[in-house]
Amino acid sequence: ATIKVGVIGPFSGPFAHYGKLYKDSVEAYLASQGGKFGGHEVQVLYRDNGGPNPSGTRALAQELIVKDKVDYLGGFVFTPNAMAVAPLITQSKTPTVIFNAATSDITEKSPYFIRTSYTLWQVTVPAARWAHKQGKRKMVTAVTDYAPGVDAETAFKAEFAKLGGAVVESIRMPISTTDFAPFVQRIKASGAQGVYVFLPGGPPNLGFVKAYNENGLRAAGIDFLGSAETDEFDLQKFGDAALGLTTAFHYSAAHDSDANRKFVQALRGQSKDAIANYASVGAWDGMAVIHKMVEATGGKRDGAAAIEAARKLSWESPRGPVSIDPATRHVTQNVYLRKVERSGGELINREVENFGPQPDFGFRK
Amino acid sequence: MNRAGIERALAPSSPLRHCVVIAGIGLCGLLLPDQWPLLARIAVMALFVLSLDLVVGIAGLATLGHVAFFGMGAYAAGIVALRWTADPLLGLAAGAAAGAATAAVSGLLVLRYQGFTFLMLTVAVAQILHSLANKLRGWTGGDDGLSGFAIDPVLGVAPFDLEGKVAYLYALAVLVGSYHVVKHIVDSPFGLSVRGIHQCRPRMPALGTPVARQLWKIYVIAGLFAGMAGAVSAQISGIVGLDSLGFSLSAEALVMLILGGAGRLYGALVGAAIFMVLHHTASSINPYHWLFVIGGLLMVIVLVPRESLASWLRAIPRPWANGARAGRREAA
Amino acid sequence: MNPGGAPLLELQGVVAGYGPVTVLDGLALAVEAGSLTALLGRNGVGKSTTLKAVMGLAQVKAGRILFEGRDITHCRPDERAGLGLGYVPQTRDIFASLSVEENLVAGLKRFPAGDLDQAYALFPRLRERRRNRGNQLSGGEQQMLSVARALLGRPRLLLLDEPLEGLAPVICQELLEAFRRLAAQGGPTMLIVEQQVHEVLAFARQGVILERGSVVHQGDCAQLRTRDDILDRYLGMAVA
Amino acid sequence: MQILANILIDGISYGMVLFIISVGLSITLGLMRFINLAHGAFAMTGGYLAAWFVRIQSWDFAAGVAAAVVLTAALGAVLEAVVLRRLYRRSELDQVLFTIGLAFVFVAATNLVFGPQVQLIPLPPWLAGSVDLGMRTLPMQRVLVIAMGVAVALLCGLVVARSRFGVWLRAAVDNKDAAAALGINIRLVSGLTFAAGCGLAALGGVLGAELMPLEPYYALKYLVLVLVVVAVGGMGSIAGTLAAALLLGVIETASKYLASEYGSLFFFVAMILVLSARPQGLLRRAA
Amino acid sequence: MTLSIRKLDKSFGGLHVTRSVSFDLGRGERVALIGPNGAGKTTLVNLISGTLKPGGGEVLLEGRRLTHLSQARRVACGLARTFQITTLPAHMPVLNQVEMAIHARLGMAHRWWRPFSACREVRDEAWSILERLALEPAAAQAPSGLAYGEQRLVEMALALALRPAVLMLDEPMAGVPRGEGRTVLRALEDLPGSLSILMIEHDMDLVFSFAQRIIVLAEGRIMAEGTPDEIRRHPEVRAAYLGAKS
Ligand SMILES: Nc1ncnc2c1ncn2[C@@H]1O[C@H](COP(=O)(O)OP(=O)(O)OP(=O)(O)O)[C@@H](O)[C@H]1O
Ligand SMILES: Nc1ncnc2c1ncn2[C@@H]1O[C@H](COP(=O)(O)OP(=O)(O)OP(=O)(O)O)[C@@H](O)[C@H]1O
Ligand SMILES: [Mg+2]
Ligand SMILES: [Mg+2]
Repeated sequence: ATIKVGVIGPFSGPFAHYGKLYKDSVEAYLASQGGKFGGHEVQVLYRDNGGPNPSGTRALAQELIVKDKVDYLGGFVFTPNAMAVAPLITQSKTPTVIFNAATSDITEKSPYFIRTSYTLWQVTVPAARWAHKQGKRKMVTAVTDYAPGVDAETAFKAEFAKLGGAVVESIRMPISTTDFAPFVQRIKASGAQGVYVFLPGGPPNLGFVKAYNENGLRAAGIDFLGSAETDEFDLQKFGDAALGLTTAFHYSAAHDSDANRKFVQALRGQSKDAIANYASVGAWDGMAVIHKMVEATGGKRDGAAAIEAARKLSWESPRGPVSIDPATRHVTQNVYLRKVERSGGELINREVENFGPQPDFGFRK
Repeated sequence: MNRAGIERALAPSSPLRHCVVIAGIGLCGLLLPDQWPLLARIAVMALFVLSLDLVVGIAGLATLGHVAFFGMGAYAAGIVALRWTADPLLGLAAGAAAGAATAAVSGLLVLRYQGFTFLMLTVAVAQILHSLANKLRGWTGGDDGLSGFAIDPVLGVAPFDLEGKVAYLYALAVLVGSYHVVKHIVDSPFGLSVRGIHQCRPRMPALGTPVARQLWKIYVIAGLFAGMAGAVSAQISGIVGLDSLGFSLSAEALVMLILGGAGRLYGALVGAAIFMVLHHTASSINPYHWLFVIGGLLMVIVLVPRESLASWLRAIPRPWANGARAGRREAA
Repeated sequence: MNPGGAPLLELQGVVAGYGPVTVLDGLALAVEAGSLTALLGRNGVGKSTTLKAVMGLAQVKAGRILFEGRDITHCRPDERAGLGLGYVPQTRDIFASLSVEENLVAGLKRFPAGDLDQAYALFPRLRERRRNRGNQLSGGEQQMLSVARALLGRPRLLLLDEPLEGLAPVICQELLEAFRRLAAQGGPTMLIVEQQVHEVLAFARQGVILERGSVVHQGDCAQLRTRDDILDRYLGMAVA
Repeated sequence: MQILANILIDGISYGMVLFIISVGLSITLGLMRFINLAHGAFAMTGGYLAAWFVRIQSWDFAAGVAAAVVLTAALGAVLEAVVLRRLYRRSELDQVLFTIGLAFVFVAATNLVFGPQVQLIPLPPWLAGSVDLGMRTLPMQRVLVIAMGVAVALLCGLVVARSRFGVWLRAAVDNKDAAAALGINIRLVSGLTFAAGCGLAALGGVLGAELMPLEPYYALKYLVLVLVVVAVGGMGSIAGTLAAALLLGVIETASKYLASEYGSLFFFVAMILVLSARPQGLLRRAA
Repeated sequence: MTLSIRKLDKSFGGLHVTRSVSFDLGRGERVALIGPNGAGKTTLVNLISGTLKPGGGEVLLEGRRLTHLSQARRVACGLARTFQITTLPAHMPVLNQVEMAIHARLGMAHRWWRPFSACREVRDEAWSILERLALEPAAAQAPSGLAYGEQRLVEMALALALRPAVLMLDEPMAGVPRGEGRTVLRALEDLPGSLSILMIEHDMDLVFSFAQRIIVLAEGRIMAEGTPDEIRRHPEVRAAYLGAKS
């Protein structure tokens, strides 16, 4: 039988690049498997929810489940969209793989959720530990004022305090901020040794880093520590301004492994401007999980069995060895400390330290 | 033309007839079992755009902040379901009350102004509520959305099902009921005076019409129905996101309204249906090009004379468009 | 007057109106250079529409409009103004957000700003109100401003739509006096629509009566004043 | 004290950025009464053109910016002559609908041609650095924006309030028929003004790109922001727009320094307060 | 005494337009208000009707202070007016406009369930008003398609529909040709004798044939007040307003 997979993401609107990242990656994975999972034809249906839009997402998922009779769902960039489908997939027993949405407790909302991305707790706790190890005792957090930012701030403060450091100021920057100069001035005035930053992708990253440099924070020795701020998607736009920025994150396109090279190559084969970053690797591994679930159920529609199989998975991802935590159904993975460097004219996130496998520290039950 | 003829030409059409037509078309939707979720969303948007028509088309106040009432209604229904009762009708009432209350309070401020100033003030009100909803995470869930509430069966007998049939019928029933009330209001002496204010605001006080009070009333009524739309949306999707207070929902609703024709009520339903179906189709074919489609459509709508584009819509007359034309012919 | 030559303004079988509405139905009319012509008729017969058609503000569906022998049927209003047409609309059409002085400047076309003094000389009241915005003028002041503004463009043909409406009797007399002076000094030819039939018949030389969009009577004013039958039939009044 | 100075410095320089991206709209919306929601699209066009000239074609920065402004103005003039002119007499809602549709098409086309990534306009060395103010530094680019903002405000203010062209323009906006009957060439006046509005939009797109980076959604993203500036400033008043931009810039900056967790709450509260006290905007007398 | 004006005062910026104007209007009295352009006649009507807020002074109707009331409330008290420059709902059929005014008078404007067309009495009254002004053929038309003169008649119809105790007419005949002017005049004459009318008009024939009393306003002050004959002979008025001819 043909296996149907519904992928929901923003394919239009300001976040449409996520849709493209998903699609390139999903298609690349399918192509790498010859279009078949365990001998079954795979058909992927893409649906556009245009951005954070839970009620629309729910209707799309409902349609995919009821009308198109999909066996698996995947995608989801934003937390509320994923939350919106939780009751549906529980009712219809549809295994659903989250490629990105990063709030810890989503997987609690339905036993049919699996997540192949990361959570803010997962990457922030190692970052806080590293900062402490570097001798930092006074840090500032500067996060964009929305749920993931608040997660990042809470995680950093909790871990850093536990280690005996002090977060002297916690700045929340409105999501609509374009002028970062005031925040950067506040960081400078706080007298901290470094700043832990969380920003959503795109223009704010550029704006913040520009302000960070222009207002002399780098010169003053206030170190920058972040997570996805130097994301490959617009890394090249930073120019020299990004050199030396440090981030703790689970994936770098420069990860040195055969699996990663294969992944990057598969993407290139799919589309010449395809980009390997956290979203595309999330989608790639998400498809890998669906692949495994199809094999485990022999292509039959059995959500419970599929999830049962997925709980025990571990495999070699482009980001390194990963496994699914049976309790949280969230991926356990290595987190790396990366530094932006120039290599062959391009900027890359060079992994300089491997913190080893990290669970989702944010999952409370 | 004699008096009776003129009166006939000017007589408003019957609310009941409109409602039967709408309900009839709506029930035909039951034949499309796969599309119920979409149809339910169309019904919700149609209700929202209908309430927008009261403000924009009838009272002549261009607003881009109507979403404030929708969002407040949605959050009210969600919070009520999460904390107090899962009964859908009580939630609906709470949503209506929240929408009306928001309109009542904000109307006191914004209705004192006109035109562009009014427009921007409505934007400000919606943006402020958006900021507050984001800030009050404990109540609203912030940008993770307010979720985790379940809704009891409608009237205790019809549980919301996976296929979305009950959700659709529920939304349709609320839409048709609201349309009936709205149509009555628009064709009443009250509605007439609001339209008078629309067309010639400075003149109305001299006719003994308390402009501020009438506008406030219509604003509150619009808020009530927008709140109901929000509540239904929250109940059938089981989640309320910050997007239900977002600027783009206001803008989209305005586009739908003008697409269908402002000031005629049924235009709101037509506009919402066209827009949503188009969006749905376009995004399952090639979502990347949705903006080309909608952008091009908007421009065409404006450039092509609306008479030829929508003459078939005139089958259902606007209360006096026909009369005026008939009278003209008579005079010529 | 130039007897053998073409009239200054000529309308030939003009059909005009607004959108689907047709108001003028085959109107034919000639205005000689230097003449003072009065256009009379009941409410809604199309007097204003005639002037608007000449100025290019109503839609001409058939027929031709000639100015100094030149076909201007398809010219834009501003081109017509450039050719020497001036227009005082019935609704006055003062620019509400402009000051009195700016309203006058708008009428200047290419002429120097010094010309404004001529307007102030004609209507001293306007000088007192020069800083007022258009919507802060009394009805009569607006009328004065509208006339003054049109005169500043030094038109060869001035179209006046009820210029006396809302003016105090003294001002009416002064204005008509001013028009007479202008005419005597070889000023613009005037085509004037007016409800104050007595005054205008005394003032103009030629009278044209409209009924349902076409001319029903044309003749010398002095003569017309005595034709109670015509005045009564077409204007619903008898001259006492 | 330090923080107060910081608020003023950052606030004024942010306000000037707001002004420079709003002044074009202040002309088309405020003066011409044409609800041009495609303003952002023209600004974006200017920005992309400048990026293309300077980055891809390696032109000199000033030349590239000038060319971008002129080309955008020309594009505006063409669009005005071909379609937009027909919309002046139409209802506000029609104008809203058409120009938002136009903006959508611009967004989609930009996305298609240039992709979703941010476009950068490389700065010349003389603009890349910072000026030392003693207590702190200010990026050179902001200094340029402030200078250009003052220059544009003066120039526009003079043309609109003092010149005969300004009278023609305002007359044409007040009453088209009457203006045409007075011999004012409406097409020319409105065409030139619209083109000027687009040119200024382009200038804003280029100079403001530091804070509002160029990406396809630029055309829609900052719309509310510039509308607020124009509304608070008052329709048709260039000086009002400048005052509003500075006021809102300072308020927004102050809230970032003192209470950033409230997001743009204070920005909109300030707008409500100003508009309830002065419904016609900051610098406009009530009619 | 129906309407009493006590020391009304109004300035626009530095311009003192109404200077301590006082007069009374008796029950059923027909008074004309004349004066040079810009004398402040329209402003005075605006002050009385509540369109403008006075700088000082009082307006009393049947002894009741109206000064603090809104314009709409004053209309409800029986004070109606027309406008010098026509302002009408542009796209509403004339019949509906008249009905709307009647609804407002009867306090029906808040009824929100029964259709506006359902009330037969209102309809009939609207028809009779239109008939009186010879506007029946235009009943289904909206003002945007009417000639200016016809629009003036609609203004009048709306004022009559309010059945006021005091009616203020700001140049009701401007733009109405003599022929139709008679229709208006006749309609005015048909009004109940208890109705007081204050009319601004520049057409002296009309003023002299209509008014029982004339008030002359100049530069914001009452310059003269008296019967038509007195005014006709008043030397100052002749110089400032009537001119040589009359
Ligand atoms: N803008 C318009 N649209 C449609 N019809 C119009 C318009 N303006 C005038 N009309 C119609 O054209 C006819 C003639 O109008 P016009 O203004 O020319 O009359 P008029 O002779 O000037 O009357 P008056 O003495 O009242 O000014 C009227 O019956 C009116 O209904
Ligand atoms: N809003 C305003 N602001 C400033 N001045 C004003 C305003 N309204 C009217 N005026 C001035 O007040 C004076 C009186 O105006 P008003 O309209 O009362 O005159 P009027 O007696 O009705 O004249 P007319 O017979 O010409 O209509 C005029 O000189 C006018 O310029
Ligand atoms: Mg006329
Ligand atoms: Mg007056």
